[in-house]
Amino acid sequence: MIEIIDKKDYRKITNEIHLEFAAVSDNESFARMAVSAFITPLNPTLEEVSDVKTAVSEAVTNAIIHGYENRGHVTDRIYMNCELKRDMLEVEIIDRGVGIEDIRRAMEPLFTTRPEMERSGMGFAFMEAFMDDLEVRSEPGQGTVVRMCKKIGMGPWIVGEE
Amino acid sequence: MIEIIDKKDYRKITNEIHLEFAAVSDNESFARMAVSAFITPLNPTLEEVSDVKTAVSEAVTNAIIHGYENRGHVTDRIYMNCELKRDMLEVEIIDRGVGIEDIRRAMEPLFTTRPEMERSGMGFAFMEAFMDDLEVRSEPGQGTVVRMCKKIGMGPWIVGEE
Amino acid sequence: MDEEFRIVDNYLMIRMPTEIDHHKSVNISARADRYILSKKVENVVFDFEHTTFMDSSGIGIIVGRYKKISCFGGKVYAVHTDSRIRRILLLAGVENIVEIME
Amino acid sequence: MDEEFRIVDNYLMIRMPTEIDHHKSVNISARADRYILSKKVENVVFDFEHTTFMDSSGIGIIVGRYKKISCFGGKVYAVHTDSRIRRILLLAGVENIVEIME
Ligand SMILES: Nc1ncnc2c1ncn2[C@@H]1O[C@H](COP(=O)(O)OP(=O)(O)O)[C@@H](O)[C@H]1O
Ligand SMILES: Nc1ncnc2c1ncn2[C@@H]1O[C@H](COP(=O)(O)OP(=O)(O)O)[C@@H](O)[C@H]1O
Repeated sequence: MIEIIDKKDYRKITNEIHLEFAAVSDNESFARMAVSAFITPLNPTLEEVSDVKTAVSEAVTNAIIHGYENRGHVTDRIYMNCELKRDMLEVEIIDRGVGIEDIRRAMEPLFTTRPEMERSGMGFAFMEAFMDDLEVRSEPGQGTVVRMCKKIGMGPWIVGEE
Repeated sequence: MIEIIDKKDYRKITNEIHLEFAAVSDNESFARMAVSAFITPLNPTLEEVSDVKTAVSEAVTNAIIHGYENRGHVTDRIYMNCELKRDMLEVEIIDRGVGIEDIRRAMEPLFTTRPEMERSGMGFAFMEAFMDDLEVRSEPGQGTVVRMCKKIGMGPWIVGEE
Repeated sequence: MDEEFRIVDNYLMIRMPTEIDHHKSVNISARADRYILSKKVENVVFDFEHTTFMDSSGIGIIVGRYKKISCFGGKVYAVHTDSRIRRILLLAGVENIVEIME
Repeated sequence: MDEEFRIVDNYLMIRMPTEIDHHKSVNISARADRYILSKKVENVVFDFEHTTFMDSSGIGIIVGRYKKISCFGGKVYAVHTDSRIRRILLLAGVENIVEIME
């Protein structure tokens, strides 16, 4: 942890939070509220807040039900790191769960290993659609890191498409 | 960190989050939102939510302006640990700032070392008034730990006094 | 008790919650299925009037109910959808199985 | 621009924000003092109609303004206070220096 932090260029970072929370489904809404509170000072549009909340919800849900196999142990941990470089939000969601064998296949729309849990296979597709950038790293047996970026506060210059 | 966590009795803990955030004043409202999102599943009364938000706001503000002397560095960190044992909330707010010389004096109502910043000296008094229990540990030069507890979700059984 | 679930003719009307995520979806699907199995329900109407947040778990609820009733000729509707909900339904490509209404 | 600050006769009316904490208080105090110094303001009215959260930083704003105007015989008022705001004002013991109104 310390090493990673020390390598960062803190002249560019305007705010940063690290969250660690239990992999229980109550915390899906907690994570959404936290990220939305974090970007509030940037004066985001409602659309931007929804986009970020949706993407975070997908990644945290995946960590809970896929990474930690939906077992609901309080000792299973999810880490969420949020960082602002001016108006650029970066969110990282990390679990130490089962990991992903074939990342490319996992990211295909409609692909899911949990059809019996009514997963739609659209989680990664939504993260891609709602954020500017998505990066997934994983190691079977080690866990998964999802990194997403989005420019916030485009405000009145961009008119939302219907 | 690991040692402390391993000593806990996780049969009693129903949820737990750890937050680490920059000691900048934008994060005062972030910390309030986070703790309020954390207790939401307990179905707290509006009064209880306000009480907890106020107490957390006081402790986090103190860490920012007293602990880290209001310098606003992103690398100065505040740690907030929230834990639920059924309906019992425990919140810890920790800084690695200047610490407190005389804790008893600091906790007296109206005592403040920052009158020029218009501090009222009521921070600790409010934490005591709004939470069930308050504990302050500090070491000059090392930092400060504020630990607060409150039972949540008394719901309809307790009628709020005016 | 179940005021979020109402039966009108052979339609099951489900008032969806403010926030629809995985945590909430488990409960909604289980309750809906109890109605679908026990009562004479042919069609399901999801009412999004009060919904301000939905992630892909909502898609799972809709597709799951569709699978349960479509083999008997039943239909699935999504009503009171705002632009956000519609965007999510379209992104997931479910417009062929759900009738989407504003 | 300064629609939160209005002058009526020699009263400065301040519409307090939704959430009053240390982050917000610095700005409110500074702006209020500009009016107190430059305009002919004798009294200050804090309007809490839109306020849903206040911590002890709010006490600092009120006491600070009181100190600036009381020596010239000015008074401080708190209006549209809900039970929560009143509880905080009473806890801080400022009822002798502020006239508190619902
Ligand atoms: N954090 C994770 N840990 C392990 N496997 C994951 C994780 N996230 C996603 N996966 C795998 O990728 C698949 C596709 O994920 P996603 O697109 O979010 O769809 P869904 O969650 O609906 O299955 C999942 O079914 C699962 O097999
Ligand atoms: N986290 C902290 N680090 C260092 N000093 C602190 C901290 N919290 C409180 N103090 C000291 O205790 C005093 C009283 O605190 P408090 O009752 O909250 O009133 P106020 O914040 O209005 O000064 C402060 O003025 C400060 O000197």
